[in-house]
Amino acid sequence: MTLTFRPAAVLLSLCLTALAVTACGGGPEAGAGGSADTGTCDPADITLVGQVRNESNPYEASWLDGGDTFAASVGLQQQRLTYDGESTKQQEQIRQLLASGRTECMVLNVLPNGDSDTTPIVRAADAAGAYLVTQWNKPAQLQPRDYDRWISHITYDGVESGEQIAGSLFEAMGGSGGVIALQGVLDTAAAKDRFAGLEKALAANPGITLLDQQSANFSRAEALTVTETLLTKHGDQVTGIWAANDDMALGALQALEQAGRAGQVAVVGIDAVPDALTAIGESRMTATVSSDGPWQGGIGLAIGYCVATGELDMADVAAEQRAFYAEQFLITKDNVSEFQDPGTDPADFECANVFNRTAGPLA
Amino acid sequence: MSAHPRAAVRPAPPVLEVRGLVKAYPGVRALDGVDLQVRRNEVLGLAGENGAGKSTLLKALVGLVRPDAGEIRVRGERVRLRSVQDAADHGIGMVFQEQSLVGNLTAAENIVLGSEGPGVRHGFYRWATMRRLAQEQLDKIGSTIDPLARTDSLTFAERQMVEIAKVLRIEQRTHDTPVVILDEPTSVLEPGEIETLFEQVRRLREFASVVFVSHRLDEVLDVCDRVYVLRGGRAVGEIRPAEAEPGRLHRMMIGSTAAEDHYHGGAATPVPPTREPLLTVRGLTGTTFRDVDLDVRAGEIVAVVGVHGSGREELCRALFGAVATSAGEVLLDGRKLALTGPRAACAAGVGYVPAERKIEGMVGPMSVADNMTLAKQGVRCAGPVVVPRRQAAVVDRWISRLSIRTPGRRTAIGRLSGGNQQKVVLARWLVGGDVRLLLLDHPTRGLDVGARSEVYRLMRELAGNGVATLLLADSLEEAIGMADRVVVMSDGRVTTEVPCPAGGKPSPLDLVKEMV
Amino acid sequence: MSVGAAGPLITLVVVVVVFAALAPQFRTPGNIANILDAAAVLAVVTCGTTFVLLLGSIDLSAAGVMAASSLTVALLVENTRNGADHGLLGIVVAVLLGAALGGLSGLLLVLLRVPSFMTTLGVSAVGLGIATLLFAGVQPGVVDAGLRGWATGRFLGFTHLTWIAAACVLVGWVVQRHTRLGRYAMAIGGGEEVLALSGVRVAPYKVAVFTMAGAFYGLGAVMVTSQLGSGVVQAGADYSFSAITAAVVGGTLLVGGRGGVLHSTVGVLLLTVLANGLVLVGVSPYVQGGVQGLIVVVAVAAAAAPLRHRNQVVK
Amino acid sequence: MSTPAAGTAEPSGSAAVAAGPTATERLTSLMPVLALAVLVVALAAVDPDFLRRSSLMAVVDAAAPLAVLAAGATLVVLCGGIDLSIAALASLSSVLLALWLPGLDALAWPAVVAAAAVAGALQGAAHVFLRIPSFIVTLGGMSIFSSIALVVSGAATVPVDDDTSIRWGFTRVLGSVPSAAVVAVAVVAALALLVTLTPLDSAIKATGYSEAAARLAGVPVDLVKVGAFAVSGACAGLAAVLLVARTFSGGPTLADSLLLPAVAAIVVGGTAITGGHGGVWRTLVGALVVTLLRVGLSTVGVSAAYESILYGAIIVVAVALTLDRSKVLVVK
Repeated sequence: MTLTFRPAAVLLSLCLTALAVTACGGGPEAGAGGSADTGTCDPADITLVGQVRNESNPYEASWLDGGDTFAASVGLQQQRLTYDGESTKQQEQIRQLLASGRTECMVLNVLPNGDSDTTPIVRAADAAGAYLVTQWNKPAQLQPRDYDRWISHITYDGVESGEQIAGSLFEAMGGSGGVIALQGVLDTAAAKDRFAGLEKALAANPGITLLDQQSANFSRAEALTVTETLLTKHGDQVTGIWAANDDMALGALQALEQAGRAGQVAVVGIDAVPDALTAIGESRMTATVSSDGPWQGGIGLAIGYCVATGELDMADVAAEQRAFYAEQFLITKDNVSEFQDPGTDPADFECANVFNRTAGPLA
Repeated sequence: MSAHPRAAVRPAPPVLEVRGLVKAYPGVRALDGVDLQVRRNEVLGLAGENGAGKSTLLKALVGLVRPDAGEIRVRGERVRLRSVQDAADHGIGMVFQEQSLVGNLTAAENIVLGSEGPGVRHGFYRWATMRRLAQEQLDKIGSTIDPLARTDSLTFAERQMVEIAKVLRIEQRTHDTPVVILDEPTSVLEPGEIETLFEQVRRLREFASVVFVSHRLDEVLDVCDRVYVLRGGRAVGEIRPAEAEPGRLHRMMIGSTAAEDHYHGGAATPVPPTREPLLTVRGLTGTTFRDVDLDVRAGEIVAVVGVHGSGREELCRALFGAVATSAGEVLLDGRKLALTGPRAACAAGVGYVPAERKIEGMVGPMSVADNMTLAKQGVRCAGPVVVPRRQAAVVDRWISRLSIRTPGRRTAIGRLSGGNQQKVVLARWLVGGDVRLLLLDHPTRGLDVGARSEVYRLMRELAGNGVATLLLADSLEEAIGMADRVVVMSDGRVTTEVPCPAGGKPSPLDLVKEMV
Repeated sequence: MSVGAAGPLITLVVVVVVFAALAPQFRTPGNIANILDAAAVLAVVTCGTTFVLLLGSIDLSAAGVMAASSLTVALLVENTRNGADHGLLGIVVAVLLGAALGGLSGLLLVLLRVPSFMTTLGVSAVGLGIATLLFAGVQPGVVDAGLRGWATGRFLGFTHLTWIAAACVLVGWVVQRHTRLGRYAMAIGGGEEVLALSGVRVAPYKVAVFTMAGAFYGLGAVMVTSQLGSGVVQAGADYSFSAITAAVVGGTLLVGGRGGVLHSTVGVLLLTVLANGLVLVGVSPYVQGGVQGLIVVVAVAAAAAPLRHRNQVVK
Repeated sequence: MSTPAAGTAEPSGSAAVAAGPTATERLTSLMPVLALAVLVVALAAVDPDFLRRSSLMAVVDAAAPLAVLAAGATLVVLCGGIDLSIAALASLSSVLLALWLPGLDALAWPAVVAAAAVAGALQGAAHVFLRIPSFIVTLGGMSIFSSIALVVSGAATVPVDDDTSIRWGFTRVLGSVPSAAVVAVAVVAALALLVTLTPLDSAIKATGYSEAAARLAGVPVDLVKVGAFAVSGACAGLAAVLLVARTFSGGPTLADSLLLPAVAAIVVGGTAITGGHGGVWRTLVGALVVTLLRVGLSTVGVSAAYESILYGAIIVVAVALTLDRSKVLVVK
């Protein structure tokens, strides 16, 4: 008995020793949420971190590239982090990063996996004193103004974009017909807001009926199968497909092509990924809404950098700039050429201009 | 012993010769300079206890073990055998004790497995050729098995035929008399099947040399032309069955003067027939047995005999709750025994030693101690908590009481020899001190003479202490020798009951008549 | 097909009849073609997984292998990212890459003696890494008309993908039934030690089976790429578990040596029909997964029920 | 019977009363710890800051929910089965906890753990009594739990406004030790004591190594298995409590991604996936190794693509090192 137990005993004692040794090493060194809103960091001491789900989707990859562009413009490097769409992994990464000690001059530009992930990220960053900008997802009641280091939350007005593309869709359909809707990951504000926009548009267009709505989890492959099945179910009644992002819209386009109905059904999406812009240029797709990945990747770091170096005084940041909708544009065949070459404008990242694209405070 | 008819065959030059073979394991010299010769078209017997070096020798002959010294010559030529394939190339093949067939393949595939030859072209099977190849082999031994039947749908005896047919494929490689090794081929066969096997062996002799390994002296003497006796890693003697008498052979095997009839080791006190039965079975019906009535009194050993398919194994398992029953009832000491599962049976004081020791009897990687206390956890606990000291005390006591040879109680049981493993499995039911009925399914299967005697002595001792025993014996002799009564089952029913008092034992032939 | 396949087949028939009764759209010829098209990729992937399961091993590498192969084929045929236009050669390379990654799982299994559960999980991660490297931030869209035609073109009313899948199942069945590789895979699952005693070296066959499985995944990835019109890292995201589920539901047991390609294909059809039918019948998307899980458990339980006995070992 | 342990390779000279594990076996059983140490050293070599107390504590903290999740499932694996539902069950538990916290307050988390235990036991019962392989039962359970979680949450995150009653799951004790780590160690210790101090030890091992033999020795195999699944469920529930405490919300897919890391933690710890051999302590080490790979690699600056490749390679090597092959005859 005693012998078989030995490895276990060794492990236990190792664990306990590790806990004890590290526990005796002094108090917490992470200054908990000081009152210093504006930083005084030497630009060279600043660490820039960009975190998105993965590098295997074009939109998020372009986001990190935008961050790199900004970092290079101030002579720094961006640490690129990805978490494979795993909430737990995202939080672990953030906590691990904040435990490295160099937090006072750290700037984080984070895309939270879901609304629920924003709370722990914000609390951890605030406690460690790192500057944080979040984008897209946050619970409604959680406000940056209640925190010292959470500078800003940037998002696009999902209701508006959902409504805008629905408008184009209905126009392309000639004001009447049947629509199927492909929803995003149901557990995200983006998916819900965009769908709310569609519902708003539907209410204003009695000639259009919503035949069906299914979630395809923002995924191209899932959208393909769901669309195929829904096309069978509703047959020729379907004259329009509303997708909550471009990836799903592209999946739906494939399904239409495979069903031999390409060109007969109007398709819209959101995000303005390159493939979608090409499709719009070729009139295969009707409309999308721009969400500017490279700009998002740069602007979060820029805002944080400006505040951390003191170039931007937190006192000058208005309440409505701490949680705002960024400008977005409806892209159709008419204006698609203006968006085909994505890139960043260095002027956008000047400390005086960082809030230039504000379209309005978060509702 | 009458003169053996085949003893007259003129000795042929050796097809296989072993000289001074040595193989040492740490602490054990398994082969200590073995010499032997196998001649053309003869049946050579190998007899010896487990541990005498039989299995190591066989493994060396088929390339599974590399000897440390000595040489193996095939048709006069010295060879090094590195694998089963190597041995087959030299015309040596073995029918393994645990059957080596793949159940989910057809008989034909098993027969040609590893040497498909023209049966496979460019990686593709040519089923017609495969079938023909297999049929040729089966024809040689006069078997009528369908070559395309799935192997696991065949009976054990049929599978053994398939296996012999498979081994004979080595002829294709050597175009000369092959050597076929049969390792304990009879250990799980029923009497009728054994007779068929012997006919096969005699037939094989026409075109092959056979090495026949068995721990049953009567068999070895019955079927072999010559017998080598192995002891302590050496061939200690060569015997011609014509001159042999079992007593002498037995003495050669164990190297001492043991009682000639080892079944009658202890003085069995007859159990008075008036004593109330401890186990009463009435109208018990399961999938393979019907309407079984059976009584076993305390202190009595009752053997159940029957051919394959008689339903006796299932009956034994049913009494332990391991297979379901559909009707009837079982009383233990007048109280109804719930046949809901092994657990209920254990709690009522029933113990079961399964035939498949390695799979069902013991947990190989677990220690001797844990195997021994597996069924009666109470002996090592104080309340719900395990007390290692208690376990050690109990286990050590039984290790010495049953003279279990083990490096220690914490040694994995899988490392012990078969006999010692079986003693641990038996001890499992004894440690609690509450066992009242023992169901022993082939408790001596695969054990050597010495280990058998010890198991027999233990059974008698337990019976003397009032334990009722239901025995499914390995052979009729064992059943008759050990039992106070023999119950004969046929086709799932109890057909007759034969009393076996010491001094008035029936002969095996009497029983065989009842069985078929 | 043996009696063992009857259970899942009956379940499939029952499910089809139920859906046909509940939803008129279900029984249209268009929907049948649709179901077969939707089942195509899973059928090909399951072919590969089936052979690994026959060995008694398990394969969780489809996700990563398919990701790597998908990006590879998208970058080698005519595409929107680079000037490559290797056509069929690109497809062959992608399948070979799949085979290589599959072979790697097998080699790790036999050389390091690490259980396939872990080697395939590791290889899957490696495949995803390779795919991410190849992706490099810009999605490669497939321009190659031939490859695009796989998904869009039709023959006798069924998409080319459906026919490719049917061919794969046929090839899989022939391999399983009539080649040494297939029969030895069966035998390894039935009794690996026996093969060794018969002088057969099992390691090369194991590696070969994993390699073949990888090739099937590679082909599956090419099919997905054709469907999606671009190389996608998530091409194989859920296929590992779906393929195992399909195989087991169809009667290819995890213990090895039982079942086969045809059994597994029945499982694939069962899963696909369920997914299709539940949407057509209008079951809420939240509940669909649960209903599918429940039916799978019930189907397996029903198939196992007649074979139950008391002392049976179920892992 | 003249030769002891005849015909086997057992050294008969060492006939001590209690011949225990050999030196090699001991070394193998310490391998997980060595692997952990090597990994820490390697990461520290890349980024010396990694050795800071706060960094190490963050790893320990991150590993805690994973360790709790995997510890329960280890029992199922030891019995020879597998539990693929733990992650989905943890997600469901997180939703239930978030929903019940306002009403039940301090009773919410015990209620959730109990509910998860019942869910686990149900799967165990289905496995044992319907004779369905555990792989399939828990695969089905995985999708069923996910569905229930989506339905009861309305497919949305359920925020936790007042987390006072579960704050113990995400705080620091003794200065800077994460409470979650203490919980994890306590859970593992409790399970280990429960197993080693009672006959469960040999019952579980016997079931895992040889179910048939265990059953015929009267071991309550069915009960042991159902119990193992119940414990596995309870641990999933407790892991959910830790996750909710640090996420301040429950989500229907919150813990889904922890399934494969949890299985990896069990195997890297040296527990045989075929059952019988291993232990819960090993899983604790395994969880630390897996967490280092999941989080450590990226935070020391390995890029996403290479992180994935390294993860795959290291995990295979780690298993190759920690697996005690003497106890596993055929590797499938």
